[in-house]
Amino acid sequence: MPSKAGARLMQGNEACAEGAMAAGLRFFAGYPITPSTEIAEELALLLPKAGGKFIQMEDEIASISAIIGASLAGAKAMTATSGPGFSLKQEGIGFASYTEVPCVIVNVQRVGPSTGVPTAPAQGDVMQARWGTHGDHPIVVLCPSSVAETFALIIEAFNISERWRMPVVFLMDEVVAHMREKVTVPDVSQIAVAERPRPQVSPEQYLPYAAGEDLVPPMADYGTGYRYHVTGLTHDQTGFPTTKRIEVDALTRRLDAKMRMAAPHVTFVDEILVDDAEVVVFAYGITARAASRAVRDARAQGLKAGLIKAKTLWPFPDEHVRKAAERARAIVVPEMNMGQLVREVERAAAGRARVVGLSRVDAEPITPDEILARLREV
Amino acid sequence: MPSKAGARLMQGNEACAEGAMAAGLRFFAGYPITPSTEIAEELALLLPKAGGKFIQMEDEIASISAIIGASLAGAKAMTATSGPGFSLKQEGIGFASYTEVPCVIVNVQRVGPSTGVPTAPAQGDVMQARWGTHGDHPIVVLCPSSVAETFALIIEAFNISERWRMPVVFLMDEVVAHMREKVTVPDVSQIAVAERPRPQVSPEQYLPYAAGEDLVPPMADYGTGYRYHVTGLTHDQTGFPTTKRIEVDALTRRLDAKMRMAAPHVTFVDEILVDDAEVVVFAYGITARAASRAVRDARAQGLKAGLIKAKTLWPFPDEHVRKAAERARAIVVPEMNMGQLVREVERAAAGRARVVGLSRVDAEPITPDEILARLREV
Amino acid sequence: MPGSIEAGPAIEGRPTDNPVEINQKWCKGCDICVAFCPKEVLTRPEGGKAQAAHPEKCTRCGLCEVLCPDLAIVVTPAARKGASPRGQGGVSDA
Amino acid sequence: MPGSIEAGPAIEGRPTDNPVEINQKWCKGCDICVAFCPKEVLTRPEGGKAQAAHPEKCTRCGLCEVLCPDLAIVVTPAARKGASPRGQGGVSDA
Amino acid sequence: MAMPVSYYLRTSKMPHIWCAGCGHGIVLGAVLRAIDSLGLDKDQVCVVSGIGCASRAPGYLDFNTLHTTHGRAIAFATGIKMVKPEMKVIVLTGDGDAAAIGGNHLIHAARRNIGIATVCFNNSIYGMTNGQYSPMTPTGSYASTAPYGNIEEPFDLCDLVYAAGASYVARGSAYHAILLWKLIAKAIATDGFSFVEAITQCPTYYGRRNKMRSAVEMLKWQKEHGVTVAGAAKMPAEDLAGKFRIGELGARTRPEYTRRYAAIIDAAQRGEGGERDA
Amino acid sequence: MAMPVSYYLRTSKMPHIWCAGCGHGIVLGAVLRAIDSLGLDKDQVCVVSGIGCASRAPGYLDFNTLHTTHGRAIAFATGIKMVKPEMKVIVLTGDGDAAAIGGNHLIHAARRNIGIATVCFNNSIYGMTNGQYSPMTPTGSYASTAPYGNIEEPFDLCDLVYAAGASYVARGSAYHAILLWKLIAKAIATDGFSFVEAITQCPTYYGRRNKMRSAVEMLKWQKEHGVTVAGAAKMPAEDLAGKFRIGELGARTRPEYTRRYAAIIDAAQRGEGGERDA
Amino acid sequence: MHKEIRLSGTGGQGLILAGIILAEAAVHDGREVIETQSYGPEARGGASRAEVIIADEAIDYPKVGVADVVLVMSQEACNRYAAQVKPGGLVVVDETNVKSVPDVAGARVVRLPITDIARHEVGRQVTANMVALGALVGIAGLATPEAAERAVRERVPKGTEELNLKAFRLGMELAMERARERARERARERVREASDAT
Amino acid sequence: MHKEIRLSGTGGQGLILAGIILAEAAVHDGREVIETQSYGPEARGGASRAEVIIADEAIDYPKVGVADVVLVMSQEACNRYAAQVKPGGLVVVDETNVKSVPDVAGARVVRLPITDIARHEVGRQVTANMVALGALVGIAGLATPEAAERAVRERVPKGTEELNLKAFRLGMELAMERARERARERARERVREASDAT
Ligand SMILES: Cc1ncc(C[n+]2csc(CCOP(=O)(O)OP(=O)(O)O)c2C)c(N)n1
Ligand SMILES: Cc1ncc(C[n+]2csc(CCOP(=O)(O)OP(=O)(O)O)c2C)c(N)n1
Ligand code: SF4
Ligand code: SF4
Ligand code: SF4
Ligand code: SF4
Ligand code: SF4
Ligand code: SF4
Ligand SMILES: [Mg+2]
Ligand SMILES: [Mg+2]
Repeated sequence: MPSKAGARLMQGNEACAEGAMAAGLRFFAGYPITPSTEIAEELALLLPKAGGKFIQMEDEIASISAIIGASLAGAKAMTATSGPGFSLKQEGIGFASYTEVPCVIVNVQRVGPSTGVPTAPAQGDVMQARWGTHGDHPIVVLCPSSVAETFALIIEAFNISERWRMPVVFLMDEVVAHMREKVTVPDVSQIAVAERPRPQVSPEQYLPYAAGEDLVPPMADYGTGYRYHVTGLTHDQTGFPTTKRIEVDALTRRLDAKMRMAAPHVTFVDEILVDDAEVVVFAYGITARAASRAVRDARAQGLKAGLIKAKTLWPFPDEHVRKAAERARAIVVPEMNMGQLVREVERAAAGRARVVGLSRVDAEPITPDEILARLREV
Repeated sequence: MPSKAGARLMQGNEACAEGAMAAGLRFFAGYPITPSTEIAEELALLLPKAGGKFIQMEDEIASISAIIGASLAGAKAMTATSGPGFSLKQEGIGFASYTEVPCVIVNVQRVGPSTGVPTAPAQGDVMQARWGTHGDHPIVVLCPSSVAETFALIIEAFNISERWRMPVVFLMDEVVAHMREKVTVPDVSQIAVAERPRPQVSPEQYLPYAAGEDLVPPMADYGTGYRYHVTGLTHDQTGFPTTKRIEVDALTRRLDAKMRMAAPHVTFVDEILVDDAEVVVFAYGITARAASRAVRDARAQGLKAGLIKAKTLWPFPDEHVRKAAERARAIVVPEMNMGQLVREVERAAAGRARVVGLSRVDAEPITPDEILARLREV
Repeated sequence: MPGSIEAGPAIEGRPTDNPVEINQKWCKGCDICVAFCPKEVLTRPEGGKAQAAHPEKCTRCGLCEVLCPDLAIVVTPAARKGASPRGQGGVSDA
Repeated sequence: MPGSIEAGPAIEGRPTDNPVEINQKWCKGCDICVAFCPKEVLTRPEGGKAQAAHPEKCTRCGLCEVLCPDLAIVVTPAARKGASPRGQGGVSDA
Repeated sequence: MAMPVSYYLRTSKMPHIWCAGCGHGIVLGAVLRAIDSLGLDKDQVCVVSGIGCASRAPGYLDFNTLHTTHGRAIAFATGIKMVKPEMKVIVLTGDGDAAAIGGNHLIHAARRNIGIATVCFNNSIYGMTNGQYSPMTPTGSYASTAPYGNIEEPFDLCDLVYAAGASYVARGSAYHAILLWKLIAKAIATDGFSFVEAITQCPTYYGRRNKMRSAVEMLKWQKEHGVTVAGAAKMPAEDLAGKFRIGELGARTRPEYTRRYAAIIDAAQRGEGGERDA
Repeated sequence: MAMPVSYYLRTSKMPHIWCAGCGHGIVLGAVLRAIDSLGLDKDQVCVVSGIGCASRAPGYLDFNTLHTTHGRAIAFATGIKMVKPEMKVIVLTGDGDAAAIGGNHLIHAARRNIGIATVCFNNSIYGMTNGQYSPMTPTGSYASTAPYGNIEEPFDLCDLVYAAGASYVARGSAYHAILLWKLIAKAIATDGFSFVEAITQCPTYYGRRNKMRSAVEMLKWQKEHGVTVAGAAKMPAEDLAGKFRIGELGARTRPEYTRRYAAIIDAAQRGEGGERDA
Repeated sequence: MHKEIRLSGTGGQGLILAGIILAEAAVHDGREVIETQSYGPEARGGASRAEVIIADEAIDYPKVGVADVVLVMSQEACNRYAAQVKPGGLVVVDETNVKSVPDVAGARVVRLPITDIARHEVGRQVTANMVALGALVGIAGLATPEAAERAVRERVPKGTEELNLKAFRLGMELAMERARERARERARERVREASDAT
Repeated sequence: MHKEIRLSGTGGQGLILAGIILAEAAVHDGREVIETQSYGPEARGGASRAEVIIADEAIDYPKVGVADVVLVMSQEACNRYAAQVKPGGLVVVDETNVKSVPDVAGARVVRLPITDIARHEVGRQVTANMVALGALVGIAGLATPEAAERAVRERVPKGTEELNLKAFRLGMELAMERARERARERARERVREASDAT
């Protein structure tokens, strides 16, 4: 039950909730935390209207657990939180990743670590989103930079999660979450919604973790006659625990390969004026908005600047960076943290271009002027 | 009350416990988890003998919380866990980091993600150890590769933690944790033990988060007349919450600068035959043992190989890699994961040398032969 | 010490001419003291802070002090030792 | 349905000549059945699995079945319908 | 209907991993007999567990089964029950899983009175991790992390869960296996949150460290120390010390959570309530 | 001794951030008067909180103060009390902090009976995050996440904590401020885990959404709905519906945890016990 | 069109709602728009701020720096924000609450008795935000009156629509009045200049 | 010296303790040593394995691949590990539990009634690990008897020292006996060879 089509003023968090509904969300479990609460509040209102379920759990761990359970029971499921809660959800995210249960985890970033400044923006959880849980766990992380993009991208988050059976982290920041912008809600018929692959075989023939060519095993809903087992222990194709070397190896490597298979389909990057650029900005989230202005201003001043705006942060878009590094003199990476994705840009650039970070950590967004100044320096 | 001086057979986990006692540990809170439990079991026995306290908490979150409280009350404090518990402790680690409360967190790595193979070794938490909590939080991560090194390095962990007022992650792996080796316990008088800087001023003059030249603020124990405030909110020099831009900025930047200041003192790297090496192995933990044999064997076969053995994983020893990359043709990074620190090696090498990973994820340690083969290939 | 719990504290030896001191910087104007003072000692102008408009009526019962959420009120007990009537208001044991 | 809770299940219609079937693959030799069989029907050789050494003494009380931690025992009830005496052993209501 | 226990087992996974004499198997048998006596459809039963020896149970059961993270089974189960209220959702858990790390989820599920039946395999120890004390280890007992004897007092878990709001709480033991089966059947039939504490034995870790050398000895201990509710009511308090009460310890009727939620959906779909700022 | 409340305040930090009419300030006053009436040495008092409006209290208090992570105050406090058993360790917490995310630490501290006095500022709502329902929100009330009315039932927190093992539990309210102060003083004086639930008002979020327009109105509600234990004992059950009991709801003597630990240290240092495989 | 607007005052004055309505009006007008705000518990009772950018083309950077239009409804807000206005910009001051206005060289300052009007002419002080909104729309032409009225109607709490519309219209009128005054003044000035020139 | 030793059997046979004692004896002998083991709940009742490396120089890689000395105390362990022995290496087989030994070309196989001796000569089957240890020390000279006895005394549960030492010594004697037999056999062989040669 997506909301009415047409242009509307929406808050970022509202767009997240509305977009999720449009993607088919039917279960939300959460625990309030600034600056993400409006997502839960909105869904408490919207879900029952669509016959979906909302529950406020006793904490974030319970919330991530509940959405995994709900997803196994067949519902598209989501939770939303901010830094401290995201830290608490890490164990659960690992479980979802390892058992390949689709679900979406929204993290609206605020100033951290710890309690930090709950109401102020930052981009400090970018590495955590990739590496926060223990063990090898490929994961997709998406990051919108406007309200309209939030609406559209959260739908992609669900589609990826369902299509590829993996948790998707939706990384917002406080500015995008709380600002209001015009969103043109498309007609339902215009919204492409993916469903998880479900088994085409009889229960007797069903091997819950046997994957086909796309490396994604079909997934049965609990209660539909496929009585199978799901465990966070290392498991074989039947879903039961194994400690056999070959099977332990196979599971980790399949998950890794599945991510590489998915990568082209889940990588959303906008390149703006990059082709002939001497200096390139790599930016994401709210910072990409400032970067876009900075690039425009630079061009106006005769400096050939370009912008790589990453909407997919993980898997990291190595190729885009590598190609840009081959032509450009330098890549500037403005971030509202002490330098996180800049490390990845450095790695991907592999010495081909100078890579220069630009950190702002005073609880205010980076301005176009700051980026412009750095562009002129390098 | 360190144990008797002299040669003894010790298990890795036992060495961790005994070393911690030698470093002055007086409080341990934990929650059992394989393969770390022997650390707790040993300390349940040893601590009361030394007048220290052991408590088994209701979960890992309570454990990290309790050790932070204990540290604020003046005791050297530690917890120990493995992957799933380490994920749960992330929020608390961020608190300790932001409030600069010394404590040591041991994580004995096992196969992950999720429950994985609890009794089998892996090195999959290396990135998590650095990035696991939300927000910018510089952190020291140490990693031993033998039982004797465990004993010595856990003492360094405490010394760093106390000296620099920061949580230190002590990253073991199941092999090192469970194997037994000869450890020559030094005489107490030979063990250098650091204490946290304590205030030299009167309570009236005490500014709990005002740092001197070393960027480390002196720390008063609760109950000693310095009635001060500690909060996980962003705080100013007085320790009270602030949202002022300049102060928010100052705190994050001081913590970052403190880490850079500490780096030379906390970076332990052994370079073995690196000077003239054409191919270099970068390894850590149990894998470094196999690498050391592989390098010896390679040399015996006429291949000029060398080893960078990192005992400090974070801050990442960029310089060692950079220098090696300048001379060597290639750097091989064997890891019991899908390629984690190899990314850092790539970044630090910045295209100067080829960087080649070697992943093993079948719950068995990498063998010298596998490394040797890779050395011969590159 | 538990004895003192029963008795309630007695703040002695302070001047008695102004029984109800209201810290104007701390008062947020919530009207609680105004509403619950049994003697209608207190008032508050629209948008302003609480005032002891009728100090002469004050019995120093201390109710306003314990009920002020901003810890803005100090009631000076009568000079007579041990005469603090706190704990006898409607709230003491209800 | 709650009715059946009260009565205990009656497994009917199976042959009655071998009252106690012990799944040798599942039995781990814990001795519980041996120790608690009220009729000393069962034995276990040192290091081995449980055996129904004296099936003729068996009353089909079902105790060994419910107490076997390895779910290795099936007691075949007497053919008479509803005659399952389960729930009347020492453990039913103690 | 009455099927043999093996009808509910994934027999190809048997024998199970539990030690010889481990009481968990007895409790599991009681769970299966309870399910059988209720005549439930296997497809409509979902069994969820956390981590621990007890929590290995679902792997052997021919239902929809989920082996989650340590302590969180009830939270996972909550998601399942919300989405599929028509399913019977059963949580099998250990004393550590349920009462230590999972204590909060336990009391909140009880408070919400969500229709989940929880059976806690209480062996007074963390079996899976080789014998540390748990919140259910008796004071004075030894454990690998209580080398000087345990100084903590255990919960009365049934009292706690009832105080939290559960519809039904009961205690049985491995020795009192038939009673246990009946209690579990009642729990599963309850329309609301229900909880059965099953006292059971871990000869390997608890027994060995506490001078009970065999499973048989431990079952005898249960036999001697379990007192029915009725019996306990007649006993003087001092005789009850060291004993445990078995039977139904609490039962009441309160609206079940997913039913309440269904009413919200009805209202919302009728367009009632749901002001953004009500 | 009797000092003005301001003696215990960091007056330079005042006025506090709480909204006009917020009951948290009244409860805080009761805490300070309790401390005062016990004549405690400020240096030997440690006040620990979690996150929430209530949990902002320690910042204003001239003791050793610690503002931790959400829900974990009692666990942090446990570490402090273990290391410094001679200190008075007091936890100030909200209903969300203590009963939602922190519920497990609460019941385990009660079970261990560690000498920590906990005061829960129960305003039936998450104030700090702008008014979502909490585990203490009455059924049927509105909250930002309960736009159709709350379908959950709240805990009886005192019963729960007592069932978990606390030495002392009591309930007061902001309106019953003097009683509250006395209850808190008793709690702090208790040698073991003690818990006081202080019913208080959040006019900004709870009041506004639930048709209680002012703090004064909310205090009057407390006045009318609080029933003393003695009074409640005399009332028919139906009259008690919707009311809350105030006063001491449970008190008993059990050995305090750090004292028990001290005995272990004695034994260990005498060389008794402590076999690796006892 | 590209206008950056900052509405500032104290918590409780409803400026965030005013900002949202203004932004929504711009959507109705078919324009691009973005609204941001200062937020959270620290803002309780303290300073409050909403920022709106209305433009014909896509807006990249959402934060307002130096604004085209500034509304100040408290002295504190005035001290902080009045001067952050572009040359040629507009500062609307609620003279009920603001006594002194700092130097805003190059910008036009319009003083209006906003809160007074709400209090006395609308009869509810809480509607001051709508009076202010009406004034802004009237003076600076940030939205068409139709779009603005529609946005007011849709966003204010149910049952308060008419009251708020009344406030909004009073604000509009006030602005018109001032505009007329200003036109007269300008005319007078021009006459004066003309006469000076002679 | 650099010897890699693998002790294998089933859980409950005490092989890990045996491995630890052997390693500790090596420490007493002033050697470098490393002991690793298969571990954990999955091993309950199942296969069990301890590996020890004893060397004069620092040991880098701690895992045993193909061993110098292998002890097999169950048929399963024998099937799995007996053949993983170096040419010229030694396989000690508990013939009480192991009925058939696979081909271990190039290595010496010594069959001993280890569990039998524990059961009947020591009187406690659980001491089979100490019998085995004694045999290993006796046959392969992995540690000096003094160091081994000291290690046994220090590591076994209190109160069981004498029993375990008895078992250990019976194992040593068994080994000596075999050694003597072997020497005799060798002598005989040599005589035979010599006579063949003539
Ligand atoms: C987060 C986390 N912490 C700790 C563990 C380790 N762990 C596994 S099972 C267990 C305790 C099991 O005890 P219980 O629930 O009583 O089950 P039992 O094994 O006794 O049946 C622990 C602590 C884990 N797997 N995950
Ligand atoms: C881990 C974590 N989750 C959520 C939050 C957000 N949060 C802050 S305070 C709070 C609830 C506060 O409610 P309560 O304890 O009742 O205190 P009150 O504000 O009502 O006094 C929440 C959910 C947080 N800071 N950290
Ligand atoms: S109760 Fe306190 S804050 Fe409220 S009006 Fe009176 S003095 Fe002011
Ligand atoms: S002390 Fe009592 S009488 Fe006096 S002002 Fe306060 S409430 Fe009124
Ligand atoms: S109770 Fe079961 S497992 Fe134990 S001996 Fe008897 S049949 Fe075997
Ligand atoms: S059914 Fe009863 S009598 Fe027969 S073997 Fe089993 S326990 Fe013994
Ligand atoms: S360790 Fe204990 S609980 Fe676990 S299977 Fe063995 S006997 Fe059972
Ligand atoms: S939001 Fe509620 S609880 Fe928080 S300060 Fe305001 S009134 Fe108090
Ligand atoms: Mg247990
Ligand atoms: Mg609250």
